Amino acid sequence: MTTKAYNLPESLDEALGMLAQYGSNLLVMAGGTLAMPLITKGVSQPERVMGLRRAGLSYVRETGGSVAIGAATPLTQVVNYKGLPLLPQAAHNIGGWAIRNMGTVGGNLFAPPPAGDLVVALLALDASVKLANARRQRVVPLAGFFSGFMANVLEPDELVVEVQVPRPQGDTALLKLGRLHTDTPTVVGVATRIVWEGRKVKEARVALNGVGPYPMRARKAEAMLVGTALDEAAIAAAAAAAAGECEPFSDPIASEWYRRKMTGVIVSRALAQVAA
Amino acid sequence: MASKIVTFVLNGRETEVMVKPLTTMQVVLRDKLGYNATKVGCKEGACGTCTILVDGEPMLSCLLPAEDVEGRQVTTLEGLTPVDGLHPLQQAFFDNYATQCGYCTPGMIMVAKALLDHNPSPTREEIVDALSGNLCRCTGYEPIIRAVEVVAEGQDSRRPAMAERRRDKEIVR
Amino acid sequence: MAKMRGVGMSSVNYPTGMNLGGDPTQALLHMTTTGSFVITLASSDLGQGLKTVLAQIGAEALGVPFENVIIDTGDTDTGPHCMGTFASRTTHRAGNAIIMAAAEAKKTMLEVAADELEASPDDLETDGKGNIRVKGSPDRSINLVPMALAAHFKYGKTIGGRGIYFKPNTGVDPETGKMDPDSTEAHACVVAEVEVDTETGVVEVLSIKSAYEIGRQVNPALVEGQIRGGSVMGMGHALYESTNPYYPSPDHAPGGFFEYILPGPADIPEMEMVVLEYPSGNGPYGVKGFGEMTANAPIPAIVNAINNALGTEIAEHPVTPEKILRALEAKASRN
Amino acid sequence: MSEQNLDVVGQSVKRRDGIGHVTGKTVFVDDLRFPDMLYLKMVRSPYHHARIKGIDFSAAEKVPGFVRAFTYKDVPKNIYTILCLIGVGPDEEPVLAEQEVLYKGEQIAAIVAETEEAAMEAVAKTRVDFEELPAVFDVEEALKPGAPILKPWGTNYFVYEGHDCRRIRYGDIEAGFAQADYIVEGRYQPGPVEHAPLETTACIAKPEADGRITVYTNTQALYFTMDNTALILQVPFNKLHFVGGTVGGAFGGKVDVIVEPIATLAAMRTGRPVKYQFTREEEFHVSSTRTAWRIYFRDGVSKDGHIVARQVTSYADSGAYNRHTPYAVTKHAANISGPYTIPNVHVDVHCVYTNRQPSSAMRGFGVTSASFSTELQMDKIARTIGMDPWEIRLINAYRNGDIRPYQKVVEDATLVEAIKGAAKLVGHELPKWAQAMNSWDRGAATPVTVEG
Repeated sequence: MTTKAYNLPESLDEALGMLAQYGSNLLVMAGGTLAMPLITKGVSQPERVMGLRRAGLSYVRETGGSVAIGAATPLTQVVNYKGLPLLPQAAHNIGGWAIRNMGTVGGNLFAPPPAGDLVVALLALDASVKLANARRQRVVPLAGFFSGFMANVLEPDELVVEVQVPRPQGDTALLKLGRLHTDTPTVVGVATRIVWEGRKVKEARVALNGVGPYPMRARKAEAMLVGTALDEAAIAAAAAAAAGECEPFSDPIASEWYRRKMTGVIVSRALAQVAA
Repeated sequence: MASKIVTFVLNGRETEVMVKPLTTMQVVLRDKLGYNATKVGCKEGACGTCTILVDGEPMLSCLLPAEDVEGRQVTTLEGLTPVDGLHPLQQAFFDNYATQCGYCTPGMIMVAKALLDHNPSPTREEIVDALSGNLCRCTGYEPIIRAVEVVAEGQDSRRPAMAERRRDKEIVR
Repeated sequence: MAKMRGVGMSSVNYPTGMNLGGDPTQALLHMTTTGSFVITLASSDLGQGLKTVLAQIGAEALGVPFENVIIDTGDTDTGPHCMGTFASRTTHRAGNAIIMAAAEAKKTMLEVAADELEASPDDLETDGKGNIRVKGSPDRSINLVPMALAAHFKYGKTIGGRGIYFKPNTGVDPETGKMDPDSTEAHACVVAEVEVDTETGVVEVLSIKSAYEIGRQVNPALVEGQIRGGSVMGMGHALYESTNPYYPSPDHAPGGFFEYILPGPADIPEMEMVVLEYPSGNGPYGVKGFGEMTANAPIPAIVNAINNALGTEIAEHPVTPEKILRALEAKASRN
Repeated sequence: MSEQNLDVVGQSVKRRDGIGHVTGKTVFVDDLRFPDMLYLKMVRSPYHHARIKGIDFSAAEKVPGFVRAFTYKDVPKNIYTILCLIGVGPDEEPVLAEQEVLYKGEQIAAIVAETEEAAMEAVAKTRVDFEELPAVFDVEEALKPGAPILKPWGTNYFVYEGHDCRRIRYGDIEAGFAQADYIVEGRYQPGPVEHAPLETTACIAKPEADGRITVYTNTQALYFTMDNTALILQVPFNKLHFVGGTVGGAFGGKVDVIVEPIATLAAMRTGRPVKYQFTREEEFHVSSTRTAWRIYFRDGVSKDGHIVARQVTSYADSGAYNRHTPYAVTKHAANISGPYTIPNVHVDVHCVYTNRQPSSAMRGFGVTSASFSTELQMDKIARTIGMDPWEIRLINAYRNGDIRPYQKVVEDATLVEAIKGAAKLVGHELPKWAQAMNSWDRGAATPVTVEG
């Protein structure tokens, strides 16, 4: 079955109207980097597709306390936006240049693991996601957005409109272990942010990618870090906790065994980078 | 099914095509318009050989629905080639043996063109980074990187091509 | 975290041509009245530069400018039989066939020129610039085009030639394995230096330095291209590539470039190379086939370098980071 | 050969096809389009090993644009083996599977349709009834009693003139081991690899007015592919006309004869041009790979570093069918001693069938695995006896006039020179005796000038 219609709404309202009309019968596509190969191969055969390139969702807006990034903002724009830590590097970790010109911030929320190189950084920055349908908007924490492998809290008539990132406090680090230097799938990605109170850790974020059904926070590791001086022992304990709580898988890139082991190593290195 | 007319500027010329929904630019360029320089390597955005420029930005034509380029400037390798002779990048690829089978070449040159338009004097690292989404199975990349370096401003274009740079060529009969 | 460095080497041979022979290739050559020499073949250029090097061999054999030689290949209605482009055979096989065809064409060419210049064919030579001249009397010469026109319109002669390279098919003695599996042998010695992160198992190939002995370089730039490309392919095999990453298990077979890991431009090591030429007895101008072997020698050199760095006994490829960690664990449990 | 003055040979002239490549004007098979062209897609096995109980095209036939389906019954000589042209047999691979599939992705039925999309949809709607059978993936498991038997002749190995393997027998292996001071054993396992040229395997078969078929193809071997196609289709060789010669990378991946016979058959039966091109996924999952091997070494080595005996048992993982692997086995057997002179050699190389996609030719064919294992083994020997890896290779390096284990006198050997060249390149200082070595004179005290 070939796709009967491809619509490119010119505004968010128009997009939400279409979504209201067609609901789950409408495939939403931003950059096309995930959906187009599946459509070309016939794996996905959507009757209707809505593209977001013209819906006015490509922006980076600085507000008082946070930065709002439109869902259809190309990753290249994130690479070039220096107002937030972690994100330029995280966006650059995705694909090659052309892919980053096409792939979007919102799209990365729907990328199957071990993709999700941007999301892991957003998690460490406590980002939220603005969802909207034709009637209302809601904002959910990114950490609560995912509900399982390729599953999330989005309702059939809802659209991811933007990602909101609060101006972050603390020190951050992002490390990606891939098999190559660039344009490489992730073995494990770690983003971390440490907020200090004096010399002690007041708040810790340890986010993992590539070692679970979706990018996730290592909450046990985070909890263990609070109150420590982020010394070697604390880092080792948190790294071990993260390795324990991740839910890795095997794929052509790496085995579950290796991913779990590397979760400990890379978390440890990321935290050591912050400590230094 | 609702075919649409899409209008865009292809290599400087106003172009109009009738497409079915989600027809990729790869199909439009090759099968509808006969612009064969844009190659097909994977149809999933993983090899880079189908790279074209849309408003000067590299994009993968296998992932790009034609409807998305409505009103925009599209450049393919055909658009780079002057009537008489070669674009400096083409010349540099030719002179530096940066092609073997030639199948990745169009994508490599298009990315290099965009890079030099954005940044006329890139470092080697910036060149490598720009080319990172493009695979080549024949050359081992060095001649391609070298070809871009030759054209980049601020590089010593008199540095000889790779064959003459051989460190130590010893001929014993 | 420890980063360990190691150096490894390999020294290899590679046989030219199909095992056991029986893989002939023909060439047809004719000169047109435009001054072109058309060499007609049915060989495939895979990107290695066959169309270029065979034109060079043809030009050399005829003693005419490279530009005057046209390679017309890839059509079974016009091109005579070629076994195919594989087994590092085609420059050797087709090159020899072209030399044979060129000799026949050149003989007629010199006869016609001799008549035109009122000289003996034995006293003539080609100058490589498009003329045939009397040895020692450079002013007595004739350009190729008037010579070709004279051959056609005045003497009714065709300038052409046929060539074949044929190594008869010989069998294998099933009891002892006695056989003749090569036409000549090319050689290489490759030295790789690596750095291994012992915590992640990630290997960085710092350099690949190669010495190749390939008989004769027809085109040094294309030779260098093979060595560079083959080295990166070999590195890919050594560290990343497998259609069954958990071999012999068929699970998790990669289905595309997103999953099958190929080195990119950011992953290439520093490279240096030296090319030696000891002409072979039976190759065209001493050529040996070497296209394939450039991907062979780097693989063991890299794996030997890894074992050298770590004191491990890794004996398979690809050497994934996981295999390195498991080898380090095995080593630790031995000690 | 005396030194020649060469004018053109030895010059780095620019590539003949270079301008075409940099302008994108080089014409590859995928760049050809013909009016009325049909697209061929393949119904494939989802199982590694299964019995086919039935095929139902009824839903596929209803797909708009469906033109025709082909099964093995349509192929005149369905069972073939590509190396029959050089006398390798027996025929054992079906063009389209008959009662059984031996690997995941095996071709079962071809569908041609007006568009690629319609062909894909019709393939998806073809129902095949399978009974899954036990599969074997390990070369040594495949040779054990009780393994599922994949071949009609009742074994999982290729038969070499009555033997279960290709053999090399040279010298006296037991006497050799008796002289040894050390025994060095090794197990090596080079893995399966995809060729991964940027251009996938493709052809277009086009019927001509005179009744012949022109096949545009990116094969590495035009006549070889054409002759196999004619034999499979049982048509005179001269009914076919193959055009190619310009290939977007191959590396051995384009010498199997897979797309041409079935596309040509479809063109003959429909009277229209038919294009069959592998997707990238088919290149990875279905097309043949570099052969995986398991290789066992047992070397006897003297204190002074001479390898006095070598016993090797190798297993080539041919996958489900022969393709070129039986021939690679012979090449492997010849080269498993490496470029070294070893007086006593005993080699058994087995060509083993498993339920994996077939393996076949790839750059280095049979020798890559030999070089890999030999060179790792050389380092292992060096470690075992405490010798420098450069020296162990030079001590054993073959020289001109030596005898190979396959009983051929060595000519054109230059291993010593290559090693010395590399040593000089990397600044590794070789001992005096090594510096004095050459490939021509075993007694040389000083390097000699080579008069070729």
